[in-house]
Amino acid sequence: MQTADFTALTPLLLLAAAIAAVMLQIALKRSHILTIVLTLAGLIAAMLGVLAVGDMPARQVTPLVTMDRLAFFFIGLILTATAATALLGCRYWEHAVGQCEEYYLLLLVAALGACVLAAAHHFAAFFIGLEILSISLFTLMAFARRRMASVEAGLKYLVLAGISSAFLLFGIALIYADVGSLAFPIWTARLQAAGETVSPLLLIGMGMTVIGVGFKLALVPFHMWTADIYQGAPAPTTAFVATVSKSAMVALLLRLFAPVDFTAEPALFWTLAILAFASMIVGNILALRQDSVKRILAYSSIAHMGYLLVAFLSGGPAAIAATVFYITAYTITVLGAFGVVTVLSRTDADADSMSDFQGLFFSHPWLAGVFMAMLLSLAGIPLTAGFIGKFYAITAGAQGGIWWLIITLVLTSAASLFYYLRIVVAMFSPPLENKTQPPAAGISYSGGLVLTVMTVLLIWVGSAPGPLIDLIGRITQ
Amino acid sequence: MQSFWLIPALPLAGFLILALGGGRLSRGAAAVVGVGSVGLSAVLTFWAVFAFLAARPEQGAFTQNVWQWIAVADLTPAIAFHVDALTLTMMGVITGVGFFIHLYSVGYMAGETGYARFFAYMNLFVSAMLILVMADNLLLLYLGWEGVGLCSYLLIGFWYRDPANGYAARKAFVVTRAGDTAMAIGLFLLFDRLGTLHIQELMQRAVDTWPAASAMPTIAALLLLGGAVGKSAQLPLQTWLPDAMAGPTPVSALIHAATMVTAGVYLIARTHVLFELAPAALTAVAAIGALTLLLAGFSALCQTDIKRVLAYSTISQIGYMFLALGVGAWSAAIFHLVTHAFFKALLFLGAGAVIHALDGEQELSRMGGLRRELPLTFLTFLAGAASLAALPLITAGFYSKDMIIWEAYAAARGSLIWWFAALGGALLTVVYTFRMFFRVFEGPLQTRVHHAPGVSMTLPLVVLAVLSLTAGFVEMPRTLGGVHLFSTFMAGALPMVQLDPAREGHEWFFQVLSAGLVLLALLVSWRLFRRPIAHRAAGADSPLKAALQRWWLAGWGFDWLYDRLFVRPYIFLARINRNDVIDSGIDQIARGAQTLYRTASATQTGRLRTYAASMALGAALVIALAVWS
Amino acid sequence: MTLYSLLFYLLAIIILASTVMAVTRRNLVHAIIYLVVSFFGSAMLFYLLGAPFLAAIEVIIYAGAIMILFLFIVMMIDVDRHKERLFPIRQCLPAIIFGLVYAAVGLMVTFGHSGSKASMPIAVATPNAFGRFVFEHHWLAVEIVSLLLLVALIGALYLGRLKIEKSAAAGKETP
Amino acid sequence: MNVPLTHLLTLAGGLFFIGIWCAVTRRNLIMVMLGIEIMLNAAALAFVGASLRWQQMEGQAVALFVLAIAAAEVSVGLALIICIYRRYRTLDPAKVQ
Repeated sequence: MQTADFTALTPLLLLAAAIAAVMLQIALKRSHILTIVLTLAGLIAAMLGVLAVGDMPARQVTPLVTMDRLAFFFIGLILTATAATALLGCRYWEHAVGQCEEYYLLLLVAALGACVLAAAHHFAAFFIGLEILSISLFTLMAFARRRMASVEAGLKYLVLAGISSAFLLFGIALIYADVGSLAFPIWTARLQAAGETVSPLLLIGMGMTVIGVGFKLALVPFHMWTADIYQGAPAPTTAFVATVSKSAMVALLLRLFAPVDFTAEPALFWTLAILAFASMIVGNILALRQDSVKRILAYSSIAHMGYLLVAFLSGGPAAIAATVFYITAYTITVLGAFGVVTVLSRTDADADSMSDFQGLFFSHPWLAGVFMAMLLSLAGIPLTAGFIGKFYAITAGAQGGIWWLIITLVLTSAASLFYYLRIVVAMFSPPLENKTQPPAAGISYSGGLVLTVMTVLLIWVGSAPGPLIDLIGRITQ
Repeated sequence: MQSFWLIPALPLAGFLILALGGGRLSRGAAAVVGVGSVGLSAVLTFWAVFAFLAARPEQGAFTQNVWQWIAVADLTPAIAFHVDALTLTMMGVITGVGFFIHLYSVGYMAGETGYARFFAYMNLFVSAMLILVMADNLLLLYLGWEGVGLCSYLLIGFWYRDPANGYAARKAFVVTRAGDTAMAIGLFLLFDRLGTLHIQELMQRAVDTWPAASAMPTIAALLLLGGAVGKSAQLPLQTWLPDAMAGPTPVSALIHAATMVTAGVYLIARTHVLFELAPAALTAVAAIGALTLLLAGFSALCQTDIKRVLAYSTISQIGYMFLALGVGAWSAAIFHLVTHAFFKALLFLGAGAVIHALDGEQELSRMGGLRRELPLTFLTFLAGAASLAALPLITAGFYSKDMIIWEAYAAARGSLIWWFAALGGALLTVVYTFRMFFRVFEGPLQTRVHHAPGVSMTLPLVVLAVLSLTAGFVEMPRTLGGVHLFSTFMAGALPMVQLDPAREGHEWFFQVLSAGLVLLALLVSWRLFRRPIAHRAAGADSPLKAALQRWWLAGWGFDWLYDRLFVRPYIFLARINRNDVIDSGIDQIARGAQTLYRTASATQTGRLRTYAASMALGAALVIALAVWS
Repeated sequence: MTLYSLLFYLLAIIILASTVMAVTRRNLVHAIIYLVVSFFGSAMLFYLLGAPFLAAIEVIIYAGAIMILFLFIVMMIDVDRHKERLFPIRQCLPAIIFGLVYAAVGLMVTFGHSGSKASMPIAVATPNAFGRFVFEHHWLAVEIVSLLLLVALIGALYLGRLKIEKSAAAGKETP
Repeated sequence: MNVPLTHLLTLAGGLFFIGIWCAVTRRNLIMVMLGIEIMLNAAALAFVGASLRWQQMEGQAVALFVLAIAAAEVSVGLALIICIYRRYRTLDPAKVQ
């Protein structure tokens, strides 16, 4: 326990302080606006902390976490996404019946869990972070207690996440039984060295770890929860699940499996490759004829994690950079997309079905424009962040020579255009008769801020990705 | 020349103004922005042509680096322009013809809702098309390529209230996407093998790396050809173009006649070095061209809708261009592209004037006798039809088509087969053109004329008519004095055609023969079609002829064929027989995907226990995979 | 066979049997009581494996707190009204596949692996040493776990709160 | 203690299997939660066994965290179940829709 340890932990400590402050504030005097201000202040302070210490040399704090550039990058990403979620929630919960201040408290704790995941260097950090995230998430999902779908979503996540983390824990136990250490480098070294003669214990442990990771990333066949939960959970929570929980897990994926040379460990490669393949196919097929926008986004997230895995599986130096870039672009895009959904929603009913979006262009041209930009980015149309991400993924894949996955990626993402364009077409169609547009009041400043920032980032990253690529190149060295 | 970037930027700016402020602009202002931006680009383009002619740049091209986009390893795509003779020609066509079509639209679209939206899409299209031809790397070219596809989709479905239009738009989008996918794979292949997408450098490296006629350039060229075939509506991806006529007529004139559909020709000409390394691919280009020009010609003969006649005629004329490309007659192809842009735009605009006058009537059988009602349209349409039919000496179409027909035989890669195909196509062209012409303008009056075209519509008609007649004089065969202004202009960008010295001497004979045959065909169609249909109806329809007519009317049944090809894997045989498969087209892919979707959705029961069970099952699979793979 | 190993197998049988009994009971109270037995068995096993502190914790937290919590809930909810049908036939196929893979994997681990076949030594981690170890090496983990308990507290409080439910229901009646 | 690790792992695996079986097949949310608890307990058992094999305390420390996690998960889970029971008056997950 040295000063340097604390310096390295600055962002996490600031976040923990914010948690304590918000909790005290709620206990003393409930005030929605005060809670939001405190939450944002804490998040911004933590972001500043990231900026302040982000360039320091990597430091391992206890066996548990390593605060290196990659960790700081992902912590920054997580904090940004959390702040965006909090801002989106601001208007969403304003008219909620009863008390809603706990929402922000839970968001902060969940963000902390995600940060721990991003910096994990040890299996204990892995599952503790994961559990903090899960437990806060299912409360966040069930937060709109008046809505049956919301409570149901929380229940499903509770049971399925419980099962998946039990698998993960048992897997970790088996790995520990075989390796004798819980630190990541030792296990990857072991996996690497063992080659052909790798022990079954280790393989089973690895498989169970993949289950834990696959569940959080919603890879097929662990994708069942996605649609119901995206649809049922309150819109800000969905944005959070789709961004924070995924990016934290991707960070972990990088730490866990990136050092492994896939040629030396074909079992791992094939397991992940088949999951990626199935995710791309099943995700896109499920999205094809959906009528619920939130479900479309859910299924498309399954496919996107498949694409991301293609980048990851390519191996070699470009793989990590491509993966990090992809998840960054994806986070920006999804925050924007769910931002639009949230802005159009109210606490008692989310904007969801295609008819809610029909004619949006005529009632809210700017919102429709933003949503279209986000959808085009998801589809990978040039000049958006999503295109660069996908392009980068394909380039990495081509370097790695995994052509069958690349061809699947290209074909399925061509097919995906169909359902993205369906939403776009609906927005530009004439509005339905005798239908009430969800928000008559207009867009709140906080929601508008998030949407503006995300759109600017989307176009900026899409049109001049140089700085971001350089940054990612620096942190992944 | 530091202002090249303005040429695509101006229409783009126009698009942004119209898209963002469209609702608040008056119709007049929208028209000024829409037409003015393209007009300014046209002025700039012609200024650029003069600058080019005045002082030829080194290496035959201006280049301008506007903006570096990304830099990933070897890949450094930038927004950079490469403007050589080929590009300038294309730019001239796009902005020049584009300007007149925009001007025409002011009158044509006057009564429509979505006026600003129309001009916004049109401006976006012009901008994307300019980017396509000006790009100096294949990635930027691809951006323009997809951009024009998107605009085409939006404009075909412009009247979105009618679901049939939406269907046509989707069909166009999906079918061309099949080609685009091939092209994208081609780009990846080129980048993977040669490490660059910069066109000039790519060509250089291709020559240095690959021996002629080896497998790699052939595969790459064939993949690019796939993209070109889709965009240019050649066999086997031609089915979308006739349906694309659902869009407003100026759209058909601009996108589906003059510019976008010729993008495939441009692509092949632009990458001609690669194609020259792959003789097999070139032969494929020629064969596709020859086959398409004949098949589409036959189909055009039987159409009953004036715009569909023109659509099949466009497919057929682009077939000529492909044939020219395939035999290595590069500048002949581009020359025909230019004259075709003039006369086909003219014909579409003329047809638009007729449709407009008849209040939306498109059926040939309900037209007739319009000669006296619409004299100006009649005259200009005649000029266009003569040029399309390549009437000797006085039309631009004659000079360009004659050049292709002759070089199809005389070029080093030419042969008598190509010549026969080209000549046969030329005869067909005469017949179907004048069939349409006589049906529209001769015979008794069938439908009352509602309103005559205004000046914004007639002015473009006149200008294009003049161009259709005179543009050919810039390039005349040796037998007629040997003017070679166009091919010398092109020489900096495209190689001269290699003529077979043994065949060179026969030129006058072949020309007289083809000109004579064209006149003969004109006479035949005069005899056949001058009189209205009713007079011939009695004895004409032998069963064979009727069947043939039906077959050609349906475009050789390609839609039907694709049904069969794509349906089978997906749908049970019983369902094929029960359903009417004639016009569901490539939708069947979607239907197949739907079946998969339904199967997959059945797993999404919303029931917790199912999910938990599937997780346990998935876990078993993953563990099994990890242990035994 | 030493006394230790005898004890181990005896405990293993008790644990497995009582767990099987627990998961097959239709009466929730019976299931929970069986599970308490199973967790007591686990606690003794922990002791046997040299973790006396964990053994105590297992009894206190698992067999004590958690199971009592379950009992409370069961008492709050009128159990008898909610009899469920067991052994749904449709669940057989997944169960069989999973069971097969599981059995294969289990056999592989038991017989295919050399490293862990050797008998394990006897060792004891005294509570004192264990506490030192945890707070010296895993202080950060302890802090983070404390946050985990915090979030569980907040979540349980929020979700279990009765008052809002009523006001919400009231709100529903007068929209 | 003269028992090989494999026997202990087999015991833990057996418990784990019973747990997942319970979580998947039972039609009562409380039993589902109990199943998850059994699985977590099995993991803790495996950790302690592995800890003994390597003569380290790390496994035991992790087992301690596992217990904490189990407690946390159960408390929120049961709160949610109460919440659901109040609304639906049932504990059958199939009826919660």
